[in-house]
Amino acid sequence: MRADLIALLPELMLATLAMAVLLAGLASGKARHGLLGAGAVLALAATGVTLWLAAGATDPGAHFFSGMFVLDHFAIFFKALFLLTAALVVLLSHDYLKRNDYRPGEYLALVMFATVGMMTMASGVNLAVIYVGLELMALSTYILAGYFRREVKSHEAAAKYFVLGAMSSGILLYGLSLIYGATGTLDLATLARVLASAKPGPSALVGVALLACGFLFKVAAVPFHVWTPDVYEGAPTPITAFMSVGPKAAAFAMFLRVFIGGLAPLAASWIWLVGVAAALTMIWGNVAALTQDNVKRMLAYSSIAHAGYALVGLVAGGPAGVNSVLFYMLVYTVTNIGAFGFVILLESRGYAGETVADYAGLARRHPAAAFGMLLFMLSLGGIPPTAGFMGKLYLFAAAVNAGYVWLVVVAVLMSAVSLYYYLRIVLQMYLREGDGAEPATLVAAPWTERVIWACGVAVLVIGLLPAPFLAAARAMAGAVGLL
Amino acid sequence: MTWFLVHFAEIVFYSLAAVALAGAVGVIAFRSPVHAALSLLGTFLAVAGVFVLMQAEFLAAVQVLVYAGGVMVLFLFVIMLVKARDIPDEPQYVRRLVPAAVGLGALLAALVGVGIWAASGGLPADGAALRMVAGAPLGNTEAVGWSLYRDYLLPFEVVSIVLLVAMIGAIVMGRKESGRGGAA
Amino acid sequence: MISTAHVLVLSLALFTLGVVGMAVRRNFITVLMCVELILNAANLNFIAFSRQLGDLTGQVFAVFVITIAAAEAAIGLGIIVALVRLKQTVNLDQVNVMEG
Amino acid sequence: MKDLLWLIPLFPLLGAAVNGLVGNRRGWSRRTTSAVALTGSGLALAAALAAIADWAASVGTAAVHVNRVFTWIPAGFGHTTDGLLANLTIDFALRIDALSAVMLFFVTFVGFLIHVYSVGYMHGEGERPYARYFAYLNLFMFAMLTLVLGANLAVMFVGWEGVGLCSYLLIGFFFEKDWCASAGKKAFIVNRIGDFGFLLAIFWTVKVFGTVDFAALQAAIESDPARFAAAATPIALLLFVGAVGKSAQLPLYVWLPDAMAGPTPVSALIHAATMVTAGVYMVARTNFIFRLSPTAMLVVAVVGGLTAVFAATIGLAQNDIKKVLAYSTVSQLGYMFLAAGAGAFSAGMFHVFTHAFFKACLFLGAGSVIHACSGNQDMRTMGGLKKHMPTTYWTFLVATLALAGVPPLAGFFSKDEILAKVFAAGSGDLYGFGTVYLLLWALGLAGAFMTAFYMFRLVHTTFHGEFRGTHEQAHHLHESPKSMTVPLQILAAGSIAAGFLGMGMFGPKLNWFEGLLHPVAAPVEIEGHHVGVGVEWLLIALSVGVALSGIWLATRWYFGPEAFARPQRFAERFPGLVTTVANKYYVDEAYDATVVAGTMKLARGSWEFDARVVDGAVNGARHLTVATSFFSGLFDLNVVDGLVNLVAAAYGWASRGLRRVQWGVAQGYALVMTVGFVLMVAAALWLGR
Repeated sequence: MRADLIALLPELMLATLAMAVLLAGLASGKARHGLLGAGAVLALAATGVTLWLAAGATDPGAHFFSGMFVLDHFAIFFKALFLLTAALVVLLSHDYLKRNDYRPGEYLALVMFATVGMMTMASGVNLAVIYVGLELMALSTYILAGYFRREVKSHEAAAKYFVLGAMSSGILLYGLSLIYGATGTLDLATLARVLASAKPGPSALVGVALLACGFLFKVAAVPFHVWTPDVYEGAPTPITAFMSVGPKAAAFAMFLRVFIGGLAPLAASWIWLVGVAAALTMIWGNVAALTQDNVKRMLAYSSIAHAGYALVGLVAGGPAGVNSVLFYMLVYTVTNIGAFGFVILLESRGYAGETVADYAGLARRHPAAAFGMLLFMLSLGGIPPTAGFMGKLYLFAAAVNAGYVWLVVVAVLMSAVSLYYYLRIVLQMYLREGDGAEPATLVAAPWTERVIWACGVAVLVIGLLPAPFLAAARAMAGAVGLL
Repeated sequence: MTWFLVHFAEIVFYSLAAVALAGAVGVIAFRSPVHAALSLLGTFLAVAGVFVLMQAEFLAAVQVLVYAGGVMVLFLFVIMLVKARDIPDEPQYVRRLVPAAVGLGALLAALVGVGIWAASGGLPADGAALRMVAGAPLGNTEAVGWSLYRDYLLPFEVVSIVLLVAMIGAIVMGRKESGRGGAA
Repeated sequence: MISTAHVLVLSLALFTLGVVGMAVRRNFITVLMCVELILNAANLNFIAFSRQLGDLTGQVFAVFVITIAAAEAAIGLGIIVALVRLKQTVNLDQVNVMEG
Repeated sequence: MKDLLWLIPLFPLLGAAVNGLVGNRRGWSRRTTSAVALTGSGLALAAALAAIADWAASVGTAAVHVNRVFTWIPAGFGHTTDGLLANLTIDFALRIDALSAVMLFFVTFVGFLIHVYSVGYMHGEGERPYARYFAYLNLFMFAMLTLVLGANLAVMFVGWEGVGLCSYLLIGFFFEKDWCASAGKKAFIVNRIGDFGFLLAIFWTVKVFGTVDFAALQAAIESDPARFAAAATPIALLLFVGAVGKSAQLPLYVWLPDAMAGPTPVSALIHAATMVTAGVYMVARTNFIFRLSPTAMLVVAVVGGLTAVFAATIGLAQNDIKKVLAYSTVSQLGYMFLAAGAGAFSAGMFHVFTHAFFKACLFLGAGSVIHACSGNQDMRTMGGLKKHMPTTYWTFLVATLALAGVPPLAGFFSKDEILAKVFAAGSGDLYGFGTVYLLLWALGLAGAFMTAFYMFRLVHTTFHGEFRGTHEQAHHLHESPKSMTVPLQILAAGSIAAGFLGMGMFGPKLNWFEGLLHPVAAPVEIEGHHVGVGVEWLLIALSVGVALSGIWLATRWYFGPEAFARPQRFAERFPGLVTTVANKYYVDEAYDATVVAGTMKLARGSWEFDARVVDGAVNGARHLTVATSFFSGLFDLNVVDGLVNLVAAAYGWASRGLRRVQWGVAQGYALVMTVGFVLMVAAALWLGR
């Protein structure tokens, strides 16, 4: 029992501290943004330290809580990534919440609870654990998407996200029930054993298909991506940043764990489902983004496309594929949070900051910020020497090596297409001068700016000196199996 | 009479299934949300009955308590709160989706049906395991309880956080927004 | 004797009705009820398989599902209440500011 | 210095950063901005010269010297056993050898001169655009130098993408004009098609060889050519796709003429001397892959030869002074690829080298002319500029003679070398494709005739006769400032002198250039074949004769009191031919008429289909709005022309189509997802049957 609790300590810690933040938020009569924000960041940092200690004190191969929970390198990598994401999002939210005058207590607590859910997902090796973690994450994000209750759009985002999310999790659950019926277990290792020992019947296949539908919904892959543009546009921008990286990375963690781990014996069936979905996702996301004038929606389609790229790594499979997905998630996290951070800066004017035209002439007025955005756009487009290039290189190399040349052809072609819309923003910033009539300016938001700087530096450092990060991804993913 | 006794379980099952299905159809067909909610209640109760037939007495109790007792009251409460009946019926956008939705639904049912056909001939195991605690026969409730608190302790704890989040969510979403500042 | 197949057919019917209902009902409250139908269908499966396999896992999992369904309903109804406050409607198809 | 190669691109990068991040914001004076920019490119030149000298002196010109700056991409999958990826390590490494030294020299040299020239040319711009311009120009130098110095395909690709980006930014520099912005877009999209090939080639190389390092690749191939022969063809062809895009060859040449929308110094630097030759450089750099594949070599030669003639014919009838030069550039690039395809990589590179001088000189001269004519680019309203701007005239004439191939100027040596090598390939029956090579040789000769003709047509219409513009323009005519004429003079001197480095026709010993490149880019040997001395002299006489007759015809038609009468009569006699050529064979229009119209029809058809089936759900107003925006998109498409616009329109059409799924109502989304459920379940059942 003691070992169990040590392995679970990071989640326990974060959940407890989240409740503390919640209570502190309720107790402070006047909203204390700075204090609560600092508290949340400190809580996340403390959880990080705890994670480090817990990782040191547990055996990466051991199973806890009746074999349902592991703290292997894979889980540690993702947990660290989630904590980083949550901390960056809390920092991004600080100025934004204050400016829009919304209470920070519940907001921060929900971000932290969602992170607890994501961490549980990354560690679960039993479908029950993964499912409850998923729901914890999902329910927290539904509320966060609708947190700006005076905004019609935020509300609409919550409503749509909730309805479609509930539908997808219902489908996922039905798939789980069929898999349980066919194999008699929810434990991933047992599942793999049972599926390998006998040819599974059609009910297991239907279950896998429905499970894949639910998972693809969470990573926003075609044709289950329909919620993404509306929800991303409507949600408060820091939450959009959060949703586009945190829950997505968590969904990939469970996708890898369940499909490459537990459902490996059925690979022949699901690999084509996922492969075709990946190709469609890349095509759909990139092409639909081309004519998008609202930057948040454009980034939403872009994040659909990026889910497609990451799915390529999942299809490639093997240690190389898993490594490349992990590394890509890291790259994508810093890049996308930076890009959304920039949107937050510009959004400060109330209505501006969402259309491409608002970016006109920014390079002249705010060269440093524009340079940061240039880096993020180049990184999303996969141009060397940014991190995005490195991430794509590894994903595609893994896929070519695994023999999925057709998928890589689609991916490369589509990332070429994608540059068109990323460079539209660059073009606006660097070549247009703005129409002169009340140009969009950036509002002072010191913490947002610091986050952007940090992400910009990270994008360059990962692009130029990826060695330590790759080593981390490699050490995390490959040391032991996924089960 | 003997026929009745021999097939008692089947008769009960078919009756419950009919009620459940009728309730489900009612949910979709009734225009009034109150009728739909009452119809859903019928489904919930019938499903609880099926749970009993499936030797899941504890689940049946939970189903009645949580669904019929909690969720349904919540539904009715909200329906009353928002006075859904007073809201005018505007031209229905979704009506045009009905043929497509029904067609797709039929297709989905057929495909999933094909899938489960092969796996579904199963007859029950003796069921002793469903009421066994640490090797000793007890009741189903004890068995589920043991399993819940021993083997499934972790998801149980996580679910408790889910409930907390739901509480926060209901308060955050439901509270009145009094101008800027959003005081609780 | 009721075989698993019987229950599966019932659950499949409930599942399909739930999925179809989500696409054809405009009232948000009814849509939420359809979600409950889908979850109930999944639970029927779990219980039936649990009996067939003589394995408690299905029943325990169903407990979680019921709990989460209740949580989901609470949040959904909160969203509905806020929706009515903001837009004076419970019709989901009138929540359509964003598109494209 | 040879161990500090990374300093060379670093200087212009710093210049770009200072001007772009600080100067642009603070609104520095033009003087400060130019000082920073010139320091950046000047230091790059100095460092390049020092590095070349050090390399030649300390390790010898036959040696390859590599600087590993740092390990860029470490052994990423080191612990895996997944094939060759296990050992894949990519260094950020720079390499100096004969090939990159040549490029290094003229990129920094010509680049510096064009920086100087720009100081005069851009002085009319506001302070901020001025700083922006020089920041981009310096950034371009950085990217180009990275491309040239890269020791492996990945580093080269960094530069490759960088020059594309800078080219895009600079073409669109005068963004107020719509056509400039759309030209930038066109250049960008066409280049992306090429880059796509390059990137796939890199992946394929990784898969086959497990490395992208040039030295390692060469070693691997030379140790066992037979093993890699099969993979060489696809890799080489994909690389060539990249080269075709970057170097504006058929059928992706369409962007280069439009790219003339940028400032003229940019056309000189990027779209004549350096970036567009990157494709040739890349083929020469990877010649060890190309030479393994006769198919790829033949494709290179045929594409090059056809482009050379095709573009030259279009150049015959253009009236915009920069367009003539642009088509001429496309045509000359074709010659370079023709040489490479005939196995004469060093001859191709030699033409790259000489072409950099005279084509940069021509563009800068044209810029000087445009400057004098207050921005007018139409040759029909020029004339008689000789007496107003003598320096520009004389330097322009020298460069023209060089391009026309008149001995003993630079173009004569390099072009003759190419034609001789192609002839040798033909007569020696290289790869068994002798007939094709002979045909290409004949085409090349015809192209040389046309080159001489259109260049002298240009000189006569612009500089000779009487001025045909308005009085105001005539009043304004003046020689350009020193900062513009001095670079012209230097480049003209280069156009005279550069050829003497490679006098291959007077014996192999005198071909210093080929000797220099031999260790890294040796020509493909044609076994047992040697063109005799007599034949060589005959070839020389033939090409000189062809050039002179082109000049003679142009003079007869466009010079003296009878000027323009003969071409008029010719046009009257063959009206169809002349208008066809003048309209660039209606390539753009043909795309419009056939493909675009077809697409429109299709679009309209699918529109109706959509409207009935899916769109029953969407209300009419929204439908109308989307449709209007769509058709206004199509209208744009008819106004602007060409293949690229077609591609862009197809994407735009698809994009709007896909976005229509996002029609705003949750139930609709639920339905789309249900379609997904059905498809997934059906596919799973089918796959697992």
